[in-house]
Amino acid sequence: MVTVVHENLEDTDAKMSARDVSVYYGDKKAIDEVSIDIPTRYVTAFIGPSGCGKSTFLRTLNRMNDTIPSARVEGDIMLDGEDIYKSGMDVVQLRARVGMVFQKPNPFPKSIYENIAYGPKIHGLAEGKDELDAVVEKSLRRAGLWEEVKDRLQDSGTALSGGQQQRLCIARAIAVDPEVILMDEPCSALDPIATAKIEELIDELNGRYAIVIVTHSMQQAARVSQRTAFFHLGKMVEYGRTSDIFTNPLEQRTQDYITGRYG
Amino acid sequence: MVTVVHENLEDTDAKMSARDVSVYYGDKKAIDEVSIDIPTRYVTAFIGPSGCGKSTFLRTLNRMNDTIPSARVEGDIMLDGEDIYKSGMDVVQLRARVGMVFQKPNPFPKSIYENIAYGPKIHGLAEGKDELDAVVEKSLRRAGLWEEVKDRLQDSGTALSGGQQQRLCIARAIAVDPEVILMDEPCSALDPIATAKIEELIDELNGRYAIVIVTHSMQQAARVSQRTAFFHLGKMVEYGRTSDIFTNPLEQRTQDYITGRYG
Amino acid sequence: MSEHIAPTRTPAFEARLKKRYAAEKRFRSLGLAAIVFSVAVLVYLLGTMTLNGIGGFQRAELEVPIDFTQAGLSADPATMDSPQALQSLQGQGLPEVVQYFAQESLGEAGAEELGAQAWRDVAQAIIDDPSIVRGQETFWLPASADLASGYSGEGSQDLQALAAELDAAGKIDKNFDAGFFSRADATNPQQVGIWGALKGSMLTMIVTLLLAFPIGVLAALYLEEYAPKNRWTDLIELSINNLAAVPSIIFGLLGLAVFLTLFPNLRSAPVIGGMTLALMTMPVIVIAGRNAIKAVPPSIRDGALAVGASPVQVVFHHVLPLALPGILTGTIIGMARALGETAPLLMIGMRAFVASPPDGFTSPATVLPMQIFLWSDEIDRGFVERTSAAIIVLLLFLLLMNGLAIYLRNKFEKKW
Amino acid sequence: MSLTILLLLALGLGLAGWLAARARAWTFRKASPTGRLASLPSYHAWYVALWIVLPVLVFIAIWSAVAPGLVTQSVLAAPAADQLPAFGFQRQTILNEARAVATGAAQGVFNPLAREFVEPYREALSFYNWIGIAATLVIAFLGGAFAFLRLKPDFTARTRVERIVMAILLGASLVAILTTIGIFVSLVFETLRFFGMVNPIDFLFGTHWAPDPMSNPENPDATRYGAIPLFWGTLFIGAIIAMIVAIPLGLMSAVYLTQYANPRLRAWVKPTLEILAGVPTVVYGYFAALTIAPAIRDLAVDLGASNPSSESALAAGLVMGVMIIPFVSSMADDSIAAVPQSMRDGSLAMGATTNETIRRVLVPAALPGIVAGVMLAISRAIGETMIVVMAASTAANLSANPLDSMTTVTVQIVAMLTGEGSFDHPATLSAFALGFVLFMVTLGLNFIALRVVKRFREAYE
Amino acid sequence: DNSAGGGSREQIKAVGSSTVFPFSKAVSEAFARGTQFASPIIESTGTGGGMKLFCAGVGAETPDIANASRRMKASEFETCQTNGVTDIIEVQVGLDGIALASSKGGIMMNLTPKMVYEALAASPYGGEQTTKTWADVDPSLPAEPILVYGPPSTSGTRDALKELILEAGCKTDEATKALKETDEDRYDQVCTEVRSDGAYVDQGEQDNLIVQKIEGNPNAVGIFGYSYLEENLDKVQGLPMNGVDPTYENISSFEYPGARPLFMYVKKAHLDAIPGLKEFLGQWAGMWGKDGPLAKIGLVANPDDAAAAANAAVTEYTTLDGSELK
Ligand SMILES: Nc1ncnc2c1ncn2[C@@H]1O[C@H](COP(=O)(O)OP(=O)(O)OP(=O)(O)O)[C@@H](O)[C@H]1O
Ligand SMILES: Nc1ncnc2c1ncn2[C@@H]1O[C@H](COP(=O)(O)OP(=O)(O)OP(=O)(O)O)[C@@H](O)[C@H]1O
Ligand SMILES: [Mg+2]
Ligand SMILES: [Mg+2]
Ligand SMILES: O=P([O-])([O-])[O-]
Repeated sequence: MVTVVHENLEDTDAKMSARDVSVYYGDKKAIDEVSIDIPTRYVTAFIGPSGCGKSTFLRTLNRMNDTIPSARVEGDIMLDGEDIYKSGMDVVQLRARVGMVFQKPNPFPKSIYENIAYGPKIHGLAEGKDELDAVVEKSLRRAGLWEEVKDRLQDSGTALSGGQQQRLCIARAIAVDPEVILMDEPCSALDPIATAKIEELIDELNGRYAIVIVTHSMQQAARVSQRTAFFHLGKMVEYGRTSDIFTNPLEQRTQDYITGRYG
Repeated sequence: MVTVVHENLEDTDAKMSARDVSVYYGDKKAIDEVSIDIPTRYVTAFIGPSGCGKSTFLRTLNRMNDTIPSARVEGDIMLDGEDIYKSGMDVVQLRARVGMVFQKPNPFPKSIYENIAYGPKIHGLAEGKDELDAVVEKSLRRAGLWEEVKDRLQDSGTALSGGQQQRLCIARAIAVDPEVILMDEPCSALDPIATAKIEELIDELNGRYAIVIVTHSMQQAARVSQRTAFFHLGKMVEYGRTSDIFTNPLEQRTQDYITGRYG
Repeated sequence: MSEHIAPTRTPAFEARLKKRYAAEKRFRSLGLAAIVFSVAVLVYLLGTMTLNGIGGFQRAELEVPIDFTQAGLSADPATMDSPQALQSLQGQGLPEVVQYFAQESLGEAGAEELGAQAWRDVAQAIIDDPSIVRGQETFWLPASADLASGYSGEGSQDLQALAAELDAAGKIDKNFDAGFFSRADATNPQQVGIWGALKGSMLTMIVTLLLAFPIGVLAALYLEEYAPKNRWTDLIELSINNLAAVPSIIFGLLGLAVFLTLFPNLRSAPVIGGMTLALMTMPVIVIAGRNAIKAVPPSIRDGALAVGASPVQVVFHHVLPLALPGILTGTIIGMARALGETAPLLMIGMRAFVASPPDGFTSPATVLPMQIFLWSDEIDRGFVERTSAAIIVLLLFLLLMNGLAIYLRNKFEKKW
Repeated sequence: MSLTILLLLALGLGLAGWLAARARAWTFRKASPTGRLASLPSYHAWYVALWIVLPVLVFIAIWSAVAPGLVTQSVLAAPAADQLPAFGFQRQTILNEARAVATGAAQGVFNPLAREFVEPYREALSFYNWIGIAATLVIAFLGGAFAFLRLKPDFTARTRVERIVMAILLGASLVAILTTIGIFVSLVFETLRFFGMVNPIDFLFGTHWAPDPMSNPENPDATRYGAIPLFWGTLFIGAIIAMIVAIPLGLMSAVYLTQYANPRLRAWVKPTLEILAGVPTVVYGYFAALTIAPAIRDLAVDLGASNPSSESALAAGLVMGVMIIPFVSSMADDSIAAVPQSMRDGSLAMGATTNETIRRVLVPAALPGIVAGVMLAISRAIGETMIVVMAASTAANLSANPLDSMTTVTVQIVAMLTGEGSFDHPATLSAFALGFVLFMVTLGLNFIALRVVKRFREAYE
Repeated sequence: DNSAGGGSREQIKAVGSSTVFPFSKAVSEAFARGTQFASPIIESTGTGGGMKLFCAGVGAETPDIANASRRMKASEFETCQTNGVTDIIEVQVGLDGIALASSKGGIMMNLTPKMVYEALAASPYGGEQTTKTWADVDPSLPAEPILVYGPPSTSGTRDALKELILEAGCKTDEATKALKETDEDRYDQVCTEVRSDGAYVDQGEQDNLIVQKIEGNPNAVGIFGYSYLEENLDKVQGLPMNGVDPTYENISSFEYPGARPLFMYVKKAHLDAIPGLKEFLGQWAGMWGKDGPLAKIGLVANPDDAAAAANAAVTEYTTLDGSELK
């Protein structure tokens, strides 16, 4: 294994773990033999220069890569010890368990209520209107959005501000009670104030879900995560406690990156 | 004037100077009363969080804003003391004098040779094939691309790698012998190695042209520029020697930005 | 939280999942069925047209061996070159000669059913090669329309019987009729050809192309590249989009009221048809052109502007060349539509019997789809197959044009 | 003949001006210390060439309208002119014959009198030809000299040439407006005449359509001009039956092609479907009349209908629906493709299956575009002519039974304009009123559809 | 080569009736073949459309000939006069029988105009139309539902149907006949309006389709031009009227009631201006005889007196004075 993994990580139990995962787009190898354990209780940050494969790897974790025809995954990825790429694996169920939030907020062009209720409805998680109302409220509360939108649940989700939209998307992911939440640069399209709100939210969700966040801002990684993985040119270079990676990186490339030598 | 301008800048003579420039998109003010002198011999960097108006301001400097119907410019911008927004100003000539390189490399889908030769041709800068060949070679040499492409000048410009394309675009700008070169995040679409090459190139061009570079990487600004202007929410907050801005900012907002508090 | 079982892992969830997958499967098959059905209809349409039309390229012909040595015709090569050759042969009694040998070969009743103009084929053969009058020659000459339908098992009993009799003797046969591609309209299905209509279509299309293409491309460039956003350009835009959807027959009314009032002596002429169809095709080209122009990335314009190109130079040096394949694709599709158009031409005099191919843009003509429409209304049943044959020809042209458009689209599909 | 000569002359002069101006600009350039001109030499060249060619073209246009009159006049001065018949047409024929011989377009004459005029014609033609050529030369020289004298090193020839180019571009885009006005004008006068004879209320709301082109045009029976059955037939065939075929098939095809089909299948199937829209309507008409209509009739007989019509609305509507499928599918395809990928990703990431994503997210999001597409398809269907002319009947029945025969607006336009009635009869004029209504309806449909599409596009831009 | 803006034309141009169209085509074809003149252009515009073009004026841009399946109307004649088309030669080129027919082996009836009128009128004699079967019309007829495919109101054939059969049937009722004097509009309506409840199916201009229709339905009756009957005798049978079969002889002798004259109107002013126009009229005369080629394709030759008049018209170029037009 080329990756430098810091030694002091054994205390955590892995919610998901990847072993020698490579991802190809056609003939091009975008991820090269990455192995990592995603801990259950912490926020894990993926950092690295543009194009190094952070998003690609993140999307292997709930098989969103399946939607790209040219993409192909090698190696094993386990969720609670179960290989998610095994044949017969149910993608629908997997994605309900491993939620995802994208770089650009992408609420459905429906009402706020419908946005949240969508997941529970298609999965049949709530029976009747009352139960659904309760799920919607709970999710919006958890996403810290309830107070702001409770009077206009029937407004369109796209009428919200960017930061609210992103929180709506997080609430939508929460609504189906996932075990893991993947976030791909959730703040990069937001202004500083909205960014701060999302970071706050991640702090609050921390502990309840396993959270993986891709970010291009090292400061953000430092602020919100407990574990950091540094990717470079499709390889995972270094993985460890966030505090260690930022203060005491073991690899020269990591050091160079976090001090702004490139990227 | 709200901008904090460091005191020790008098030694430089201004190639371009802006006075109380505001830019509107429709009713929205994107640039708010910015005044700045762009020195003849140095590289000036514009930094600031996303959406603060760096690109907008840069594009006022060679009137590329004219192509956006809703954009409107107030205030004066001088090139060698001549107001470039005065009526009767020949925009075509202005743009030949103030060249521009964009964020995404945008070579024409023509041969490498044609890419470079285009400017000299339309401006009538070269007579006959020989002279044109010479101009093409000189420009490619200056852009540090000659050795890599001299054997395939007839290949399409789009067949080059991203970094080469960007250098081709710089060579294209150089070919019409401009006085100022504006660069809008020229490396943000490039990998670290290509980025390093472009930075090297900027270093070499420094002194021959007045160069203005927008960058989102503070490290890059620190590496390549001698002057730095920090923009925030459409205002220019602080302007001074790069070394001063990074080590000794006078404004709290600048301080917060360069230490990664936001953005 | 550890004892909490996620709702997405309950058996109830999994049971529902089964149903959802079944629904997925059904939906998908519905989609496939829609496509299969549409394609099947197309295949059926093309298939029936082809089956009906194949026979239209043939005609029933009668065998007539002629022994010219007995006929005593003189075919001096010099006279045979002159325009009067036909008259000369007629004067020498060629029709009677043909009639005589027809009676010899086919009998009284059979000769009766030799097309009245059959001798012209013989005359043409002599004109082409005067030396044959010194020998014997066997001709296959067109049967009368009635006998031809008798031969295909329709029409009067008598003629069906006669056809059967001649068939038994091997004296009647369906032969490929090359003349179908070189003759013009006629009243006798045995004598018709599509060249007149085809030529009319070509002349009309040339006019359409010459008008619609430049105007369409220039208008598209203006609207996409230069037009300021104001009420005027909105109006232009609305009228173009609307014209693209205005029923074609309305264009016919326009041609009738405007063009034929201005140029009454050009009624039925390809130039008027072409102008009318050009108005119809122009918006199609504008819309396709605008899409193609829009697809040229703005970064290329920026690049050119930034080295000091003027807006006109940007467009003519960069945008237009890059958009051209797209514009051409749109143009071909628009032209294909114009080529198949009938309704507007009904209004401007092209529903006409034109027995000779038009010799210019201003001489009266008809067009291929109109010829199909006219033949479909013919009394004589020999026209049924001929109509389908003409349809095949028209469809071939259209398939060719569509194919070309697809080829262009694929070949120049640019990814910037 | 002389027209081509003049045109060639104009082009030649233009070319000469072009070359001269370019050479001149080069000398400026050689002389200039910077080696830079305000404009490239080729723009100087174009400037001069345009100044030569455009005035000459204007002259030629005027000349070719005036000259024949002058020629005729001088020919009529010939002594034989007394023998010419007074009747203009006949006289013109003789003169034209003479002219044809004089120009060599014809060999001999049909009317002997024409022979007298061949020689005068020859003389007049050559005389006026020379005049035309001389005038062309003078004009070209004047224009060219004017332009040439303006050339200077700092002359902004490019701006001026480009201004002309822009004027041409603007002119091209105005053709569309002119066409629209042309359509409006060519319909509105006859329509008003019709409404002068038949009250618009009776026309628009009457339910009995049986114009009698043979009746006395003076006082038409307005009760026979109720167009509701036509509107109904048009809607029933074009907007109901055709759409019942086209919408589900088109929509499902689009969904399958965009969401399920692999790219290779898509690359084949899409153009294949487009062929359906490319088949000429006269072929569909023939197909409908010969194959589909009898089949439907037979089917109806088998189903026990006592007296089914063979021009059923169903036959025309079905075939029209098939023709419209690619319309709907490509509009739906575009609209679905315009829904950002992030919507689809968002839904799939929630654990939705593909069809749930399509039905609950993509189609609702694309709905405005799809609806607009359907409206455009409807406007196409209700304006369709040949299919209904060939396969629908001319009987105006107000019925909801698809097996009944019905007629449409377009069928009646064709029937009335190619029928038996005299031309100022209200029955004939009603064709224009029908055309006008059709035009306004499609205009309205398009207007709404385009606005919907625009809104919809903006929502994602 | 018409850049000189002069009005002359090489080919003869004829417009008008779709009924005369096939005959006109045949003449044109023979003319082109037999002479050195350019092949005439025959356009099928319908009689009314043809008259409009014809009466627009004299000169190269207007047609020389208008074919008509009815006589020129007084109003059209007036338009012609005001536009300078003063001298018009009227030629009755022959007769078109309209025939009632059913498919071979299908329904066979001996009809009278009265029966047809009663079966098809919208309101027979002003009363309500109640007949459903032929037997309702007349007990001698079969008890089959009435189903008639016929020409649309815009066609000349329909006009003939109204004039020759419906009106004739209608006039058998004295009261209705009297109406003609008192209230002509009412008379027209009662006598010529066709029922629209589905028993009469308006069949568009495509007479071919009518043949196919009745071929497929043994109980259906079709009404179309005699030429279509003649061409399709293997499939359909003519129905006798007043006991007379629709045969060539019976139509030509007017014994079969459904015969109507077909016309051609020629501009006298064009005779000398258009090369070959006179010869073209001669060509017509050579072809419209009893055993002529036009008869073969369904034109019924004029009865002798009319034939003489027609021959005179194309040789002496007598013009129409318009006073007896309606
Ligand atoms: N759909 C695709 N097809 C082919 N190549 C792809 C595709 N998506 C990404 N790539 C390539 O895979 C590599 C990794 O891309 P990825 O998007 O995972 O990088 P990233 O680290 O997320 O970058 P960023 O910070 O810009 O989002 C890049 O080189 C990219 O060009
Ligand atoms: N064409 C436009 N029309 C309207 N608003 C615009 C337009 N272009 C930019 N803006 C707005 O103007 C503001 C400044 O944008 P600008 O692109 O100059 O920012 P920037 O500093 O270059 O950001 P980035 O780092 O993301 O490139 C932003 O709020 C942006 O939304
Ligand atoms: Mg990414
Ligand atoms: Mg920017
Ligand atoms: O075309 P017609 O006037 O004979 O119906």
